[in-house]
Amino acid sequence: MGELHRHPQVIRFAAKLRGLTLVGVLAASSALAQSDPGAQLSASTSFSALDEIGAGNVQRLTGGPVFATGRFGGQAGAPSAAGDLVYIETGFPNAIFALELAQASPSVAWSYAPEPDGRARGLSCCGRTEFGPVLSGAKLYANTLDGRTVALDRRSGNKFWETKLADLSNGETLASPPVVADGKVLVGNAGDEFGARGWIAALDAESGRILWRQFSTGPDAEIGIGPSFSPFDPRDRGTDRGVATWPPSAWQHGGGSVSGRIIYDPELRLVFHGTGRAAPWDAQERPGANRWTSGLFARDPETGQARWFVAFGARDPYARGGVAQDVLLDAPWKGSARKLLLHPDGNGFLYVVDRVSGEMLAADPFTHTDASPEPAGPGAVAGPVPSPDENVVVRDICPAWSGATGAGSPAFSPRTGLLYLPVSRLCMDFEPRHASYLAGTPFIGANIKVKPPKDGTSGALVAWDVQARKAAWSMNEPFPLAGGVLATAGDLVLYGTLDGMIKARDARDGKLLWSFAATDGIIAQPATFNSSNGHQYLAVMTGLGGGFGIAERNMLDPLDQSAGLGLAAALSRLPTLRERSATLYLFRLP
Amino acid sequence: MSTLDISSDPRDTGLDERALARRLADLWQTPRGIIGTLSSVDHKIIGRRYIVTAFFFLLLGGVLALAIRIQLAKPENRFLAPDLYNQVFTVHGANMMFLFAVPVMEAFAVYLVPLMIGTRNIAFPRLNAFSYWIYLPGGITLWVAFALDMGPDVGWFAYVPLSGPQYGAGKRADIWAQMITFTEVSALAVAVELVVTIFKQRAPGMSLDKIPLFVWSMLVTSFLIIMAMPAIMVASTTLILDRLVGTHFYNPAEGGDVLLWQHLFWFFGHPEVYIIFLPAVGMVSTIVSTFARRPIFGYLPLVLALFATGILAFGLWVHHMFVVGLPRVGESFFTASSMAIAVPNGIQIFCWLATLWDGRPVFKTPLLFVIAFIITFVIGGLTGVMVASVPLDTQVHDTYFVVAHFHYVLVGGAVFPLLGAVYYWYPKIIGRMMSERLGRWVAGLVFVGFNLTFFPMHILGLIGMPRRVYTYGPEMNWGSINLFVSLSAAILAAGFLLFFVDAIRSAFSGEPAPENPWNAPTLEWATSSPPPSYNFERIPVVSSSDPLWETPETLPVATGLRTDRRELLLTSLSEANPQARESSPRDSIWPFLAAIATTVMLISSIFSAWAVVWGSVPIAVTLIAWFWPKGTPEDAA
Amino acid sequence: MRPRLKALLGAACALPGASCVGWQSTLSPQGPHAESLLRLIFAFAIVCALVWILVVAMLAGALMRRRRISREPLASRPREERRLGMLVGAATAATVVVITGLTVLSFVATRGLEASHDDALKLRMRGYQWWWEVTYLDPRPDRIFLTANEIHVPIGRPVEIELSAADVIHSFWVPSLAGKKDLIPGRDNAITFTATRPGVYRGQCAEFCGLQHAHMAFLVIAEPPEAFDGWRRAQLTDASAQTTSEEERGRGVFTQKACAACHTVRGTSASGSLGPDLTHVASRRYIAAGLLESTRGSFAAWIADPETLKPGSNMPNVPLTSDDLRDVSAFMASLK
Amino acid sequence: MRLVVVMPFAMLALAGCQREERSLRLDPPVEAGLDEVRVMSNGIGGAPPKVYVALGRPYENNAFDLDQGKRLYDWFGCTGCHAHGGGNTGPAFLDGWWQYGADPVSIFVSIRDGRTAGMPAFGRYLTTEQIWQLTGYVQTIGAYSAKTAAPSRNDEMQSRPSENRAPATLGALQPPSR
Amino acid sequence: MRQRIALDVSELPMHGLEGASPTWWGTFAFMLLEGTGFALVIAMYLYLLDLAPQWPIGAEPPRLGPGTALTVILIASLVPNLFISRWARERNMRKVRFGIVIMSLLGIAPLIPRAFEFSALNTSWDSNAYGSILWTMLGLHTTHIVTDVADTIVLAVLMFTRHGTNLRRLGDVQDNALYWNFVVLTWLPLYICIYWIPRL
Repeated sequence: MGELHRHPQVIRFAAKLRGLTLVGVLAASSALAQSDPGAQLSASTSFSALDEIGAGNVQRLTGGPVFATGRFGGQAGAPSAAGDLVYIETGFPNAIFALELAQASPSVAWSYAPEPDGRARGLSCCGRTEFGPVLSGAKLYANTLDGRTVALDRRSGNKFWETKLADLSNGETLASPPVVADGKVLVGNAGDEFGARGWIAALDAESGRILWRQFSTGPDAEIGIGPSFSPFDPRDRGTDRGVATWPPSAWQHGGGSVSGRIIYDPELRLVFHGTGRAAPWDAQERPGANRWTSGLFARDPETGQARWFVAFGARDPYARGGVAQDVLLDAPWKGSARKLLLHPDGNGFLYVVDRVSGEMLAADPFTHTDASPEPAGPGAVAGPVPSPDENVVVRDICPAWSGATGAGSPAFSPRTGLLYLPVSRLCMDFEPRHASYLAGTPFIGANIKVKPPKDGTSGALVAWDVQARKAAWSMNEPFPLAGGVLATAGDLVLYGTLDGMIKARDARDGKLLWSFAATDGIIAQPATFNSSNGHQYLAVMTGLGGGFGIAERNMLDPLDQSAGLGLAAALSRLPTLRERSATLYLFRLP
Repeated sequence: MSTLDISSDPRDTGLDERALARRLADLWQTPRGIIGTLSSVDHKIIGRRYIVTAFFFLLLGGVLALAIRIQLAKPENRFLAPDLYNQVFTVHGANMMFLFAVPVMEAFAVYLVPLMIGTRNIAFPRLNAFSYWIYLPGGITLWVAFALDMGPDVGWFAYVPLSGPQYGAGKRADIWAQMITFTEVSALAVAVELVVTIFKQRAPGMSLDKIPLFVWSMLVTSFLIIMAMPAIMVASTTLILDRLVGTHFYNPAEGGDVLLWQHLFWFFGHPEVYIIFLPAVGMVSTIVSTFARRPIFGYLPLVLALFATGILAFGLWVHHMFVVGLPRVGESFFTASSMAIAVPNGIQIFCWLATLWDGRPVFKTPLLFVIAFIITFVIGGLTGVMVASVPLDTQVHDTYFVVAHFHYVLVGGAVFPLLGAVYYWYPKIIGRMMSERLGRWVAGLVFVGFNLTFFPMHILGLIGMPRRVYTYGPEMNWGSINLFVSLSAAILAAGFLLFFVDAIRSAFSGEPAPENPWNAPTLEWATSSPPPSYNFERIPVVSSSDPLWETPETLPVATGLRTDRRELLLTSLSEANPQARESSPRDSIWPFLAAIATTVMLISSIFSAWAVVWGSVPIAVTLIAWFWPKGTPEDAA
Repeated sequence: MRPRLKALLGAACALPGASCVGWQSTLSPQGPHAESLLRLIFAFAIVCALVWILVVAMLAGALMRRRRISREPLASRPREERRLGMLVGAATAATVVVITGLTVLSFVATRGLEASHDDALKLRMRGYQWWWEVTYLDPRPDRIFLTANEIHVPIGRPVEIELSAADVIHSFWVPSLAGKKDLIPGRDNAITFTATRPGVYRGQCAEFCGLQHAHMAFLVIAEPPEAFDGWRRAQLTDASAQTTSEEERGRGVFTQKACAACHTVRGTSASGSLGPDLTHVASRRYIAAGLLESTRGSFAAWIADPETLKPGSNMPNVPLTSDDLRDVSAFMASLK
Repeated sequence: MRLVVVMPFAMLALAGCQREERSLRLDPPVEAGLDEVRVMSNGIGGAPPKVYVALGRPYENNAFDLDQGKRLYDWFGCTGCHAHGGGNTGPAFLDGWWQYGADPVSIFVSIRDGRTAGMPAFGRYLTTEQIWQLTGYVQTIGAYSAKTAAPSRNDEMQSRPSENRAPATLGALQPPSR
Repeated sequence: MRQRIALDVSELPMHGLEGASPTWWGTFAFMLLEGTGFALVIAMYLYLLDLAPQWPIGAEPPRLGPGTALTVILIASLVPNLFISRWARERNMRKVRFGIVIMSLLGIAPLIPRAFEFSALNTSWDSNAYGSILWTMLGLHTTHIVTDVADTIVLAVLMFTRHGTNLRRLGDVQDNALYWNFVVLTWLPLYICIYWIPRL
């Protein structure tokens, strides 16, 4: 049982919360919480059906910080609410809080501190740093950076079970939330930058026993490729391509971590998950197609056997194929209704895939990019992608390694048919270097300087018309959008920025309707839920961290332009922090 | 203009020779004492210092050569550790090229050219003093650094990136680059002086077709220096900037290029070896003409050959880079130009042979060295033609074949004529004869020792021994030839030692030398040995290219120069018609102090880039004081 | 080679005890490139020797001539002058002809070497400070493998080697097979040659590259195509299993100590790529870039104290107990 | 007057010897002695080995050892976490605010035994001499005044002024707002 | 050897101007020397330009302002430079004194825009090879201007002292004017390389 903490934080806003109770219905609020299995399909679309706060009255929102977690560090996880409790999990050291917002001042019903292993902090590099919590039935599931998945009782915080999954000595960590699918908890690892071999594992929701674990590189047996595997691209139908497309024994430290979003489609009974970039980032050290990294798997949740695989971006010469947040969508495509999967990739292309057969339907750039979509849309045979020479700087590569879009989840609004993408427009100078693999130490193999694009701003919110395959509108932002986007039935698009602004835009034309200045950068996705008094609440977690916030969090020195893999210098204009700990902000209509 | 009114007639017309000599001696004499010697501007004193210092560096360099031969005498030898060996062969190379070869040739020119063209001092004599005082600290810096385990260890041409910021740890490559700056500044200064002296201060009547061949060769060499040295100055400066200030000229990652260094260095590198060779050509022409007892055959072809060599020298630097992977067509052009330069050399050899054929050779020591030169240099020239072919060069480049080649053309081609020139001009410079008997032994030992040492190196190169290896395995079968080479090196060393003994002994106990011991035709033999501080009582007038053979007893002279200030005659460029009685600056301590200021600036700029800024203040001060007129009679116009 | 050339070769090597027919010698060619270069060298050498003899003869003649009358230096004798002028002119013309001939000969030889081949065996040699990393390239990535300081080539088939330098300039030179080509940082060079006779040919770095430039050798082992394919298949496999307990303990020491941080032995957890790939080190004839023959004793000596055998080498003195040393050298010797 | 000429060379003499010496081999007993670091209980500071002091603090002022330290910094992937001194997941060295202090013993122990805050232990992968070379080099990264023996830039992408061009941090120095 | 008088040169002038003065020839020799140096630096610039995938490397082309201002000043300074040379030949001491002061000022004037030029280059000398060669070219020419201006100033001071009224000083003024033409001449190709070639 994690020890109970009483937190003396004084909550200025508490006075306003009189008689607040939470109504259980969490109609698909945060992208991460899949409390209501029925809304599974629309969970990945980050669309909330609540429409009390709408384009008309959003200007009158009031609220502010209600709870400071006291944990310094990046806060990428959004709050999730169920029953009358709101659950928060901070970044490292991954403390979990359950808050009762019912009384006058919100109090901590219970909290749980998993005492993580210090080594993990050194292994938390530059990808996603979200850990949960995820509510399912009576249980709450959460991951910790040092590689454990823990299940707690939603009401009391008592621990049901805890399973150690990632091996820190190999550089493996967990950096994405678990996903509950049909009685199983699916967990993917992180650690591309340390040469850790990517895997996805399934635990039994009741006992935490490991049911199966499938890897991203290696022989077919370890990847779950068997008779039922029928990729759409004929070239992927060979045997042991996870070994044949690598130099001898290079696949053993080949990366391909599963730190993007894992989605379960109950209708097709398929689990979809992306695989991260290949290691090392110097493509000359890993000649070949480096299967199954930088792609998308569809697997059977029972056995983990792969059903199909599609590759995004061949050989990934500039290491942009990292984390991705896919969106499932059932929509008409060229006349016939198809089950789609939208994959906004780090190389700046939005791939549309038929999630039944794994056929690549479209690949269109949603921002300025110099990458080739490879495979360039359906049927095009891709030539060998030239990998840059070692020890020579290649300049002005757009988008940078941090990706055109990355850890932040996009949102799709069925009312407007637009996909709202949080975009980062940074460019980089990239010098591939020889990298020698040493377990538990970085295995990157590149010198990188990141810089804003020559013309204009470093970030944007792009509203992408899925059917017309072009951007409806695009609003520029001074800094990259690191956090997720939330769309609501009230025709609002809500997101937080690195310089601490919470913004709401009109879903139709993108006009800025309301903004609120928080005291710390935001890399989490906003969440919305109905409270017991029937009012809709907007919840946002602040706490700069993750890839873009590393400069602030680790006090990096921008004089070294390669600090923070180049991001310290690129974002040196970020305002310095005033608030030191991750804080929950709540807003409601007066 | 106001002329200084002096009671007695200042001109030298009416004076008899002894009175004139006494008056000129007081005027031109270098004052006694430390300050006097430090501020001397007499080209003969500075020339002598240069020669002695250069030969001292030759001695030091020779000791290093012996150390190399001892280390390579047998396989897996432990006489020199690898780090020390790298320093030894780098300092041997850099010392021989920068501190001995170029300075000694210029030293002979500084001493002899004013005498051979019949003038009283070199142009810009204070710049001449400055050039020596900059050359000396350059040498001291290199050898003191070597003594402090800081000697450069990157080869005499210091290829980047080994000499670059990442792989050239410590200050060793900086010492190399700064030593280059010292020696190049002094070489450029002397080159400018020689050009102006030869253009403007020739004796009346010495038109272009009457200039002695040694003076022609020094003129072409000076132009080579003026056009080639800036390349090494740019190269060494950009290398120091890369190492100390973080520029990226030679960083392939940030747009620089490693071959840029090789192009810059060899654009200077090849003219450099002709800067060393052409003066030797001048010496050989002089010695052959004197000891064949007839004017040189083919004066015009020889002069044109000098110019052809000078021009072609700038067109073939890429033959040092045939194996770096340049496009084939570029390399073919440079094969053709490298082959073409053999033609002027051929013309020179044939003209000398024709002179000897038609003359009546007198077998004195200088001629013995010339004979040794012809036999040895032709081998070097021919191996040069061999390495000029691209495919052939891919087999022999950077092997001991090339080591043999450049020793044949440098030692054979320049040091043999230099030794002959020492024996030839020693009586004029020191006033005493060197011994003929020892001279023959030196010539014999050096010739035999040299060929026994360096000819087997051709074989070593062909059987696969690369350059600059501090040791080799017993399984390579190079042991026996290397032992043979090391033993023969002892003979060569003995020869040089005997030469030094003869030179030093003759300075004290050699028989006094008459004005013209060899009955040579050129003007420097028309004055006493050693010449007085003012060279000639009266400036000679010339009417033939061999004046002393034209009028053996009497010397036509010009009168009218003043005796109350240092005066010499300026003549026109082509016909040498008298134009003005220009004054020659007096002694001054400022060149020495300016050299000290420059030395302090250059050495401390290795340790901090700001030294260049604050270091230039004392230099400016000393230069201003140097040029500020002192109101002496010489300043009147 | 024509008998006359062989005789000349013998003569040229008549120096005491010198054996020219070494394994790293321009004078004992084992491939078409080296043979054509040797022919070129001999052609040039003969022509140059003749020219030299002529010049020395003229010199001797000029010095030994009996003079009839002695006369004043400046007495002009126009007839002799003109005759001498003609002689010098002829000699210069002859020089021009010889030079042009040699230049043409050189161009012809260059073109001969130029022919490129498409069915060439493709390798990449990367020069490090003081050893050679060899990568056998292949369109299929899993047939690409790394070895060090030793190249096996099938006889009769051209070999094209991509040359790239990792730190300073080195130079790839196997005199018995072809001329040298530099490895330049920031530039991609390539060299092509063919071995016609099976044998072991030694090459050495020919561009000064620092402290251990002298010990940066490599071997080219030319063998029949079948032997070559067998060797290549063997190199692709992971490290062979350890048979004795000593080798097993040695494997443990290797993976636990600092060795694994720099060296890769495929099949074990050691996967550092800072030093040479040791997966099949015992199959190589020499270790430490041509310094020691690869016997178990050499392994022990080299591991115990590399800085004494090759001072300045980047291989550190890893402190080992004597048992560890014995076990590791056993393990090394087992990596056939 | 001669004195003026001799003075710079004498000064050169004293500094030159120790700074430029290439000590390529360390006797095993000395190497073992160099491992006996007596560190304080909190892992910060402590007494350097007696041999280190006896040898005249060799790894702080020798150009060859500092250069080897820079090579090892690049070879063993320190740039992955510390970049070129600006930091990434690991702390920055450039700003001079070091959690465990900048004296050699702390750095040596950090490298050899690792730190709980996330620094892996390299004691297994590096020999003692290599760790001392790395220690000497890391000290020069943020130095305020450049050592004469400090290494120069690498032939790679330019990311910050090299160690011989200190002070590396030009901006005003604010303490971290932790 | 016995001497025979064959020529009397006592009527010759004690100092010749232009072609007849060694310093004039010395100036030419130094101009050849430094000209070769500048030519090599420009050759380096073109070599690096030819090698780079895009030029300028990682930077915007330099701002034209300060550089063009400096070029205008330098070219303008050629006119008084011509006059002072003629006045010196005509031995008109008063005009030469006036001219040398003007030339000193016109020597210092370009240093002002030059100070701004370094920041207008939009790159640092240690950012990449492009920045290095640009700063080196500008640095070399700045040294060239500074050394010649110092020379002119010293000469200007000299002209007002007792040593001023001397034919030799007029020769020096002419040599200095000759050298100033060379300083301006070497700037033109540098100006084109630094400011216009990146814009091609």
